[in-house]
Amino acid sequence: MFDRLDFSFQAGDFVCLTGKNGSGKSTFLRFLAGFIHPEQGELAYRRADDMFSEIVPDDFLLSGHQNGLKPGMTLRENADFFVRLMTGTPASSSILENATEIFSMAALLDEPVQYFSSGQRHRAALMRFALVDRQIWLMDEPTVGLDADNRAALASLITGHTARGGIVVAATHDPLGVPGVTLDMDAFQPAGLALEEAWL
Amino acid sequence: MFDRLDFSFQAGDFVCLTGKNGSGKSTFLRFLAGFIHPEQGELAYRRADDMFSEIVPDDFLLSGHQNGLKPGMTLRENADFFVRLMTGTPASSSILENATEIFSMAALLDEPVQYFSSGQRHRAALMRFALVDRQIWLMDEPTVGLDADNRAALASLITGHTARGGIVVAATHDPLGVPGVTLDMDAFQPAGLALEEAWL
Amino acid sequence: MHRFANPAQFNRLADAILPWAIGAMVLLFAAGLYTAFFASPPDYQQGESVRVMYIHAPAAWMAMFIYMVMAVASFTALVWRHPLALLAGRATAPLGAMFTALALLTGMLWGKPMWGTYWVWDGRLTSVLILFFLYLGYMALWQSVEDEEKAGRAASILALVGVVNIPIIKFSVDWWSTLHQPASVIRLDGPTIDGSMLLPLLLMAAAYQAYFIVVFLWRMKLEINRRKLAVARQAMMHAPVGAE
Amino acid sequence: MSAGQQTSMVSVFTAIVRRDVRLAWSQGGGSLLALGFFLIAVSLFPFGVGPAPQVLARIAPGVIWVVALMAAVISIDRLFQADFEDGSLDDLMLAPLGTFGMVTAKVLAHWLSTTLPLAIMAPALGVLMNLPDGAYATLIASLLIGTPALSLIGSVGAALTVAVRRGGVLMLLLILPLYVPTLIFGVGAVDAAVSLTDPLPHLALLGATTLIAAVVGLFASTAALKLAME
Amino acid sequence: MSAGQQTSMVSVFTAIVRRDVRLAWSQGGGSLLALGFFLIAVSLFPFGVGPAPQVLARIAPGVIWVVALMAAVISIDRLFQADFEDGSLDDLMLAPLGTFGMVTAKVLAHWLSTTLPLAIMAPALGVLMNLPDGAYATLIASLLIGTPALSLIGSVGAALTVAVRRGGVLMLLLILPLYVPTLIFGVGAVDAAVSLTDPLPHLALLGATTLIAAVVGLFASTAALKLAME
Ligand code: HEM
Ligand SMILES: Nc1ncnc2c1ncn2[C@@H]1O[C@H](COP(=O)(O)OP(=O)(O)OP(=O)(O)O)[C@@H](O)[C@H]1O
Ligand SMILES: Nc1ncnc2c1ncn2[C@@H]1O[C@H](COP(=O)(O)OP(=O)(O)OP(=O)(O)O)[C@@H](O)[C@H]1O
Ligand SMILES: [Mg+2]
Ligand SMILES: [Mg+2]
Repeated sequence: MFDRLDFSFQAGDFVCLTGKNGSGKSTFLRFLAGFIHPEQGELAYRRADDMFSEIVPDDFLLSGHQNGLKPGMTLRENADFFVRLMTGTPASSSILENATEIFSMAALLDEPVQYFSSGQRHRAALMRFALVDRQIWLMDEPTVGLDADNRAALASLITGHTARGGIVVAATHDPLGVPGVTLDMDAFQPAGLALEEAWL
Repeated sequence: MFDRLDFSFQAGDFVCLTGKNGSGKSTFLRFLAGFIHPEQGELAYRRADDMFSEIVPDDFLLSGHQNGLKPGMTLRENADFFVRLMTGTPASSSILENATEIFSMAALLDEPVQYFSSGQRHRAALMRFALVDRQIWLMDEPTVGLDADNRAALASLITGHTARGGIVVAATHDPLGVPGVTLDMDAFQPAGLALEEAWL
Repeated sequence: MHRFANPAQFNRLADAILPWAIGAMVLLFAAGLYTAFFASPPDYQQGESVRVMYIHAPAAWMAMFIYMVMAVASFTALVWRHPLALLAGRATAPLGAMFTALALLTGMLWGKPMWGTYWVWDGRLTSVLILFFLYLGYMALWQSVEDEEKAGRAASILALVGVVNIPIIKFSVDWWSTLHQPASVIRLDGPTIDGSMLLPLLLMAAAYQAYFIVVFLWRMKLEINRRKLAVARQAMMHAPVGAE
Repeated sequence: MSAGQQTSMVSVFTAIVRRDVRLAWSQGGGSLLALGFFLIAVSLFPFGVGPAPQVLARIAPGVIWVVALMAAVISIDRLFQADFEDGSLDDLMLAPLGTFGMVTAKVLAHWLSTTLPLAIMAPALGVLMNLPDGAYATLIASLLIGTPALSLIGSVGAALTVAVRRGGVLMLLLILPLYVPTLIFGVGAVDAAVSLTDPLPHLALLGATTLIAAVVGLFASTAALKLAME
Repeated sequence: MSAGQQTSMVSVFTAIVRRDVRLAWSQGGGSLLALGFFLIAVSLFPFGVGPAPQVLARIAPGVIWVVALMAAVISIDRLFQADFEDGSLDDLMLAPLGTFGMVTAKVLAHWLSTTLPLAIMAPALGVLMNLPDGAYATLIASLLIGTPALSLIGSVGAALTVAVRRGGVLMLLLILPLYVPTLIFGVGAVDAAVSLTDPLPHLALLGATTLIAAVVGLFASTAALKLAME
């Protein structure tokens, strides 16, 4: 899909993917998460113990265009299942409390998600980053539909994570107000060309 | 749903709905479009001939959280159907050309919509405002997923419409860069209370 | 093996084979149809209607054979991600469906004089019907997934799961004692059929094979061109503004 | 002015019908699959019931009608839902044609694209199920007269469940009981033909059912749809 | 460390099973509707075929099995699709359990929540269809042994069509042919019980089919699912 894409991230990086519509930001995030396999080239990952290894899904959290919430369940039930799914243990109440506070969701905790407005849903989806401890966060357009207060909350969540040595890769059209590297997807060879060579 | 909501728009207005997540912007737009009926109060509409009348759906165009495009059809087919649906005549090529130019969609015109990225889809949905001539435009978060160039295109589209005497009501968290009235939904009574009064 | 991964190579190979295959097909059909309808004796039991067999039995063999070709292509596509293998599966499926339909139709037409009914729910007949459905499902899956590559791989998985059906067709007559007669040509202890009937049967089988090869190569070339076109279109769509 | 208005409504109507027929037959559309379901589900019965030709012949009209009904219901479940999910239902309802006309156009398109082909395909399944020779004409006639009712009644269920996730199966529950009269008269006609009596009274009743379904179905669907969009 | 890892995998597995069972039985979930479909569709047959008791008894095992199979297929069509549409399938696949374990958990949940209740409800429908007294035990046994195969084979279809709009009906087309062996052996067992012969050989073959379905089904579903997510 991409040609001549050669880069590396390291602990503490905040990478902001920018680029025109259709430049491949979403595709790139799904590629990082291991859903899409590269046609050529490889993705390597160096652990703390200095060994290169393949990507291990345990180290990622991804929030995409969909929010991954079950409309019929309350926010609390959704969050609890998410934690169980990712760690095998139930969500401790302190973690849950902390996560709800960030995007001020406390009042909505026991409401079924189907009654949320679009922004509330999106905030509920972003709570995952505070619920589970993973090193690499992949965020696709995290600011969509957020009001000003919540954008600020998002920015400080990201800053906190990178300060602790986490990596955040976010595709966005809105400046997040977090200092970091910007990767402009427009600069890379567009999709389809790698394939073309083999076929034409 | 809302209490103490009393306002009027008139030709040439650009109304920007702002407010926290869940303050009722989307609901209000659907209410204006006639999908939701008020529990009390009424919505009146004064035509050029100075007669009050009920809302006629012919005067609205709405773009919501979904984009209303058929993924299997090309953009041209989608646009053509939209024009036929709204006017009963096929889309003239000059109108189609003009509409594609605004959001620079010309290269995508004969591609099936399913291959579009999220921003491209959203732009395709916004094309409707240039395809059909209606006075009142209702836009729910029109900037979502648009890159900088296309936000500017959107702003000039809106400015042009209000200059011709159209009305634009847009719910958004991003400033659009278009001068107009701002209606802050947070200032109104929150949801649920109108109902409550009747029951207590 | 990766020599054929290159579509251009494959096209050249196909162009080399095609004239020979077409010639063989014409000759074999001429000889097969002549011996089947004029130069072979009527059966002492079935009379003239035995001639349906020369159309029917080889068609039934082809139906199973092509499914195996499709399964092998699918396996190759899934395991080695061989791009042409996907197209090969796609090219064979309609042919397989066609031969299956031919076997079903001729069988039904034959069934009326032989068994007194067009259709019975005999093990052999029903498993061929299932084979037909599998072909349809394979093609429907190719049609309905948006991304070509994905569609092909999904259809390949289905094709492999469906392989379970092939032994059922082959051995159903032995497992269930039913109306349909057991194999008399393709069996371990050699054919048990009279030579005068065996010859047209084998000629027709060879003619079907030649037909399969010809149409298969044509369809492959078609698929390759279609694919090229799609890739070119995609490339154009994604070309950066002002790059050319 | 009024005449011009009129013409344009007709072309909006045909635009909707043509779009829906096209979508139904295009990649991933429902018609081909409904036909496939019809074919496969009927051919499962001999596996279940056993191959005895006289038993098959006895149950053939019933099985063909019941499965046709299921194929119709399965394909109609997304009559409005697909448009609801991608947001185009909003547009359809804001169009100058109005909700009632739009619903009529969509039901007509469903009948043309899906239930009518079921009727046309039925004879082939009659052969599979050993239907007696004399009954084919009546089978087709009964399906031609009865299938519009399947689309019409189905549209009520589709409209009622449009805002519900997994509407499809909920709709089955709402709709299948309403299909019973159509089923009884339809099978009655074919059975009459099988037993060499006059199928006409059954066909007349079937036609009446379809007419009632047309009136009640279109209004009920329109009302249900408006409700769902609130 | 390794033991701790182990426990946590088991609890992830049970978390998925419990969630899916809960969703299946909650508002808008599929289980209740599959049961409703089973009930209504079977009760349509007396209308279609006519009420003659001996005809009904003759076709009862077949009809019950065929409709159970359709109910299973209709309810399994959204096994992965619902999660795919709302994005939670991404999370499920990024979970430490891995795709194979996740698929196994979801198939198990489907069997527990939907196809197992079908087996339990079948005797009631046997009464509606005049099933002879001696056949009830075998009916239940055959459904208990055969229904896991329905969930397993169905999951392949669900995974293959996950990224397809209107997957439901396409899935029917892919899956119904693969259900045939299960159907034949299942009905064979009940028929044997009705005709007072030994149903055990049929049940043994049915069990073998289920085992093959377990192996082939889980691997094929996993592969198909990974593909769909690309
Ligand atoms: C729709 C109905 C029918 C179907 C689906 C069908 C299917 C098949 C199949 C799959 C074979 C290949 C067998 C093998 O290689 O093991 C076959 C061969 C054959 N069939 Fe049929 N058949 C049908 C009807 C009939 C009828 C009515 C007759 C005549 C009574 C018949 C006579 C034969 C004969 C003679 C062969 C060649 C057997 C051999 O030499 O291997 N079939 N058929
Ligand atoms: N279908 C529904 N049923 C009940 N309540 C709903 C429904 N949809 C929305 N609400 C509630 O109505 C309120 C207003 O929702 P609305 O979607 O209009 O908000 P919004 O201003 O558009 O928010 P956002 O900025 O997040 O898009 C919210 O509190 C929400 O919980
Ligand atoms: N399923 C698909 N099949 C084929 N092409 C696709 C598919 N999905 C996306 N594309 C193409 O890949 C390109 C990259 O899409 P992607 O969604 O990654 O863009 P993006 O940078 O996220 O854009 P946006 O800002 O609009 O979200 C687009 O040009 C799009 O047309
Ligand atoms: Mg994107
Ligand atoms: Mg909103």
